Amino acid sequence: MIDFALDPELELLRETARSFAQHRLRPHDRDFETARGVDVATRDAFTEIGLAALEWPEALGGAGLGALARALVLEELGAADAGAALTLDPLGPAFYALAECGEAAALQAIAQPLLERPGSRAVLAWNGVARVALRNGRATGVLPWLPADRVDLLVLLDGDAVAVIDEGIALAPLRGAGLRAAGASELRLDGAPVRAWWVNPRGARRALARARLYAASLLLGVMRAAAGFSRDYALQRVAFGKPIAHHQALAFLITDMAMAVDGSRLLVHEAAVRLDRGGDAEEACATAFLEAAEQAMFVTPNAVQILGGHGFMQDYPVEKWMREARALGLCFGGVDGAREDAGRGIVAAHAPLGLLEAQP
Amino acid sequence: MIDFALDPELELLRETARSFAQHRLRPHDRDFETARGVDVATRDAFTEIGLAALEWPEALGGAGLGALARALVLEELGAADAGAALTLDPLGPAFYALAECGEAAALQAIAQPLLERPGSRAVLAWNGVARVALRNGRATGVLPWLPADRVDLLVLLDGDAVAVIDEGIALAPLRGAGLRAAGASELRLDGAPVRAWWVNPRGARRALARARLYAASLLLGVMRAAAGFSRDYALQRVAFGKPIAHHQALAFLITDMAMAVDGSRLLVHEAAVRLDRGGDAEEACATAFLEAAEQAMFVTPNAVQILGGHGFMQDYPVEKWMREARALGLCFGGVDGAREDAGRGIVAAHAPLGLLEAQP
Amino acid sequence: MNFKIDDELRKRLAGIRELGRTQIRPLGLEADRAGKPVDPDHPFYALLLKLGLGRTRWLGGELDAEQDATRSRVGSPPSGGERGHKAGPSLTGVLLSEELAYWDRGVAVSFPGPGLGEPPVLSMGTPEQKERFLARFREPDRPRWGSFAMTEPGAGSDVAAIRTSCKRDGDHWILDGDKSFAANASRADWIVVWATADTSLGRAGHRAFVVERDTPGLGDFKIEKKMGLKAYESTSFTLRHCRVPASHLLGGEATYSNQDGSRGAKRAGFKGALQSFNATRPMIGAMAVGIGRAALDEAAAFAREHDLGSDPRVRDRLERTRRKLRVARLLCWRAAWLADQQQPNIVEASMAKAHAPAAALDATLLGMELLGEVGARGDHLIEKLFRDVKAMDIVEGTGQIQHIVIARQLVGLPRE
Amino acid sequence: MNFKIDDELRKRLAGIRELGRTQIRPLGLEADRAGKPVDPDHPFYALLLKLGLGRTRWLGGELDAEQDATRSRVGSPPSGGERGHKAGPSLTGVLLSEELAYWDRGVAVSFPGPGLGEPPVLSMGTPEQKERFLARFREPDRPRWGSFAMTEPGAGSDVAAIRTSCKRDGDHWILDGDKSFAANASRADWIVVWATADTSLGRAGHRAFVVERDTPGLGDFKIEKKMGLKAYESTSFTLRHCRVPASHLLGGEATYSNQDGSRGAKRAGFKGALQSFNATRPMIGAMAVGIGRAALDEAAAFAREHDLGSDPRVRDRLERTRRKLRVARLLCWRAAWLADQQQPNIVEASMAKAHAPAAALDATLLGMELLGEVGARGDHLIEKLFRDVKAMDIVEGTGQIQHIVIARQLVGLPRE
Repeated sequence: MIDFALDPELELLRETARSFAQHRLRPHDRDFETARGVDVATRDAFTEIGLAALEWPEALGGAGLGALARALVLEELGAADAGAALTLDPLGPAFYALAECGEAAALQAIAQPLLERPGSRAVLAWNGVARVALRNGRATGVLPWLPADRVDLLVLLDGDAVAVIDEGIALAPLRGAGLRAAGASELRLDGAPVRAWWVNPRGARRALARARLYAASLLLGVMRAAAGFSRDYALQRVAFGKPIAHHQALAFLITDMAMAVDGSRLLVHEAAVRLDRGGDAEEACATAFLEAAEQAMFVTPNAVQILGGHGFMQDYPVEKWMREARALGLCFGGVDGAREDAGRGIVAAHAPLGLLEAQP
Repeated sequence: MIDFALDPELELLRETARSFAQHRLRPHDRDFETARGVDVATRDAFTEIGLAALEWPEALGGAGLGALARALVLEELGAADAGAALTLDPLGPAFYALAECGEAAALQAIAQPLLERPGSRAVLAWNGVARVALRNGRATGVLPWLPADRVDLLVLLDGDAVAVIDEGIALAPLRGAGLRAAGASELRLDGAPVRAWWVNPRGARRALARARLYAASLLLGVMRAAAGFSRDYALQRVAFGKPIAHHQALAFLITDMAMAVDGSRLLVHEAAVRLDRGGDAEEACATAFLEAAEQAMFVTPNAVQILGGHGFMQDYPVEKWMREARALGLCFGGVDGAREDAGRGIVAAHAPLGLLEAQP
Repeated sequence: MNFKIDDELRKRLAGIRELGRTQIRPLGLEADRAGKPVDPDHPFYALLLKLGLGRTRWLGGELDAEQDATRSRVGSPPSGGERGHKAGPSLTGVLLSEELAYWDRGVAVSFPGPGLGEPPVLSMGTPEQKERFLARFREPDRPRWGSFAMTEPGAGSDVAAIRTSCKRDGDHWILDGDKSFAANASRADWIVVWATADTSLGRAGHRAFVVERDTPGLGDFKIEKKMGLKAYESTSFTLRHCRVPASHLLGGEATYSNQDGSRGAKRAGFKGALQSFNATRPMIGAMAVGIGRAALDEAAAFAREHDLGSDPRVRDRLERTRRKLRVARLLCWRAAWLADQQQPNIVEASMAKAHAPAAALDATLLGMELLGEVGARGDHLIEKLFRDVKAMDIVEGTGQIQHIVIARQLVGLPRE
Repeated sequence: MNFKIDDELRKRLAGIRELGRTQIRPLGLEADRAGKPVDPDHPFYALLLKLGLGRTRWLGGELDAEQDATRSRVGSPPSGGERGHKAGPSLTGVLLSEELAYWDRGVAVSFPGPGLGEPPVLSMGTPEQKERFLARFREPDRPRWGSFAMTEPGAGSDVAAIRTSCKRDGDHWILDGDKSFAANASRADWIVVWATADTSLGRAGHRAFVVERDTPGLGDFKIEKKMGLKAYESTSFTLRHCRVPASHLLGGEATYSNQDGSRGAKRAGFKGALQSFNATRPMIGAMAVGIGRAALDEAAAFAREHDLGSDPRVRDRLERTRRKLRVARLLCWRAAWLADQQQPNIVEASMAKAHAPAAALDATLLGMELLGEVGARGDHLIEKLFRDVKAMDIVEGTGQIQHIVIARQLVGLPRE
């Protein structure tokens, strides 16, 4: 029956991730941003507590956890430093494309080495608009931005297929609008050999769905942090004789921000539960991403607003969160791609929201 | 130079219209709604003060006023009873189609008789989706709704042409969602003879623009009334020890409603000034309609909200305004039609908002 | 974490669905066209009795009133309640409410039964009072209604401001005042009437009475003309020197003056009402979701019939509407689930109530936009839903009031 | 009613446009990339002087200060001003501000001149003070700046809460405190510093001083790291036992203690600041419009280059953005026009200020959406505008504060 409680092991995982995020990431977010990366000790700690191989199959030595677990962890990481979260996760959402489309052996052969080489990065790139052309086993094209300064493995995803490239990848560094802790590069391929190529529309769509949920979970964390930080600030900051949070204008804004976070989280969790049950979750994941991306663009600029002049300054984290949120919302085809996938069947559907008694 | 002042004659006109609307229409709005029409004395008064022939050419005995004058008058009428405004205006926006596409003689022959027969109605119907087929001088089809219980002259407008029909018009009465004071009918044509047909894309587009501005001006009046009435109510109604308007939650809502009204009015006036100067105003009129229709759907439901339970009751006018606003927003292709026309050239435009120094 | 509905509840929902399709919605449309409530003698109400509806949740005897009060007022709750297997009473109420409102929220409110009058009788009433007022609803001989009257013409959300007075006079109380917006009042066997013994005491002065139908001085019933939801009667009435037996004061005088004087009285007098809110707000939210879902289904059907599926404008707006309704539904479920877990849900219940009606209004506005001129005819279901839905943002505290409730919790917003 | 711009102003706008294209925007992008303000020695500033910019509006002598204070601070106003023929000073300011911000709002703020320090000197200063502090800006030998420091690290919109203290000490005042977010402060000849003689008096205790660059105790200049608008310096500084000649108290002590004691002082002390607001808020609004318009133009250009014109999703959002910006522009014009007519414009000025930054933010958000991953590179103008624009909703009162200002007028919202 409908149940909003987390299993104890997931509660524990969330606590672990929260503690790591708040103690190891959050205090150093500006350092990571400047350094465009995370120090080795932090990376080791991340791997140590098992977050690097969270969804990696148990059979291959991973934790074998599912989408809900990942969503919970990513929310915590995103609430501290979404850029660091990306760079800490060796496979990131590239794992989904490999897992959904590659054979088990391929997964082991291609992905596992990265787990064993600390600091490696597999990067998933959405190639829906065919920026990279694949011909005769060679890849040529330019990806305008990837949140990485190092790409050991490039996984290209489009609506039908997955291509894997691990040679001939040229990166040119960019400043990056957000997520700088993960790095920022333009990626260029000039006839790079394609190591593997799987045509699997169903798998590709599912990989995209999972990647969107990945981004949505990070967005959720970012906006939660922004909403919470600005609320706390508003409770401490006094103007006109009382905490600014006690001026209704701000109190209601803070309320709306909290509602935006909660609503986004419910959609993320619902999509994750669907994924974990193996059901059709593409629409749900696209919907969750869309909501998170839109609400993050409501929440994070308003967090800046609540901090006033301070919000505009790099002494406080909110301007960074606003930039991270904007960058995350542009990933994997952005909101328009998600809108397309979320709304595709809606006119044909007999009951778009779902019949209650047929609730899966 | 930029100047927001009205010429004294327009000020006077507005005052006249306001006085008529508030004294002759507003107190009887529920009677008009029930009767699906306006009494003869009110109609005579309307004609008497010259509002029935406001834009009718001076050469033909009208006031020969322009779009701004009409917008000012319609705002006042809409603020009292938009349905009555429609039924009182013998030509309504049908005039625009005749004036833009018909020759002067046709205007005189076709439209003038209506001005002389009190109670006549010319109705403009948007036929952009070809609900009525025109073939061999005959018109066949069904218009699902017109805000009229009587149609002496039907003017059909599409993107290219105007057709005039004054025979063979069959009406079936409807309840109508709003604007019931004007009546509500389904109109059926079964091979009705087309009295006149002009192909004139430029004129047709301009007629549509003027019709949209007509509807936008009424919408503006409706939402102004709803915003003002609910504000006054909120100042009188006491809860938790003070006027409910002094609770910030409502004070800010009232503020946003006032801003919605003002913003819509500025666009209406700007479009009207453009029209009166003979310039290209199709985009401006579509934009003004779109803004008015959207903002009216923000303002009027919130007026109901501010009145609480009373807002939901027919003892107060706000539920009626909410229905009128919704119905007006559906006219002449509705918001999607307006969106299409407003946005058509926007990607091609070098500077969509307009260069300041090139401000026309 | 799980979002599955158990089989038993599934069956009940399917039952409502069938009833909704064949009876509830047609009745709602008929009432809307006629502009008046469904007649109390309508055979539909007798049918409901046959189906086991229209009854009290009170099981008789000395069952714990607290537990009773949190149970759904629609149908009877499942007997079990282990976590993870069966929906608790609040969740059940939320799910059934959405489905009923999907078919017609007005008709749903008109269902026979003790209605909103039941929670205060359950939570505050003495055993004798429960017996006297609720027993007849256990196996009702015919459709019977109870009613609840707090709101007055001059007061809305500010329940503390009620002015209907009550004065003790021997073994009676004398009630004087005007009430409005009371559902099913003119057809009810009795009405729970809130009055004040002393306006200067605010809520501490409040008393709740069960006023029976034929009490002299109770009268001037007037069915109010509403914008929508015409299938049930919203009724105003007056109490003019209305003598109510002292035994009809809910809970007896002791309920209002126990513990530490006025504060104790205040809490007691309102406990019943407030207690039910945390279960009621998600239920109202769910009704809004139901209305919004009906509008969404109709809008999608219209788009399908008119081949609008290739227009991204149409798809995108339908998608957004569905998304907001889905958030609303999940907010309602979460709030109800928390209530069933006996966990605080003030914030969550208010979020559900703040969000759902707005999402539902948007669904009807979109529906009207898609219909275009067809919507302006006044004979399409969406047009009716457009007129029905706004009430959901008004009853049980407007969206603005929910914001205040949430802000008090989130940032300790002081009372003004 | 008329929305035409006169020829003289048209020419000035075209001049800014050319300067903007060739100088202002490239400089803004360069400063953004470098992450530091344009150097005060940059030849661009000397060029501005040659163009007649960077000067005071003070014409010397005894011109009416009130009139001076309402005049635009950008360039010199037109000499005429008959209704219907030439734009008044506020409208002129609004139009020039939009155009400057279109090219780069950060660079515009960095323009030499007395800046925000000028209005208080004009409106409150004695003839001697105007001569001393403004004369050098009449025909400046080199780019010179004035600055204005009200905000403190612990206070934002609540200007009454400033804590920088001033104590009379013979023919000097001793200032102590911290200031932040002061534009151009480290390069300024002097800074108008607001301090309080007695915090318990609130605004009545405030005093405005002109503190010259080399005054001992003035120091710790720190250029703040901002999210955007990097071309001008936002600077914090400290005053440590900073001795300021009594003759630098703006208007002299009499200004603060005339009429009926504290109330008179309060009015006088703040008249300068508040007076300028009704002209300033529409100007800030116009700057937001300028930023939004730049984002809109870039977004449309990107859509054009990438052939997105056939996508109604793109068109519709561009249309909506343009519509909201158009409303914003008209709101700014109306408020400025009213100021020029010497008509009350509190509501209108606040509406302009409340609406424009939100519309402009939306324009940048949309722009980023259209760019997609290209926007995430961090090297596109729209991405910079996205970081620049938020400041416009913060300076001169946030949108929330504007709502309070409007609500006070519309419904008499009481001060809390």
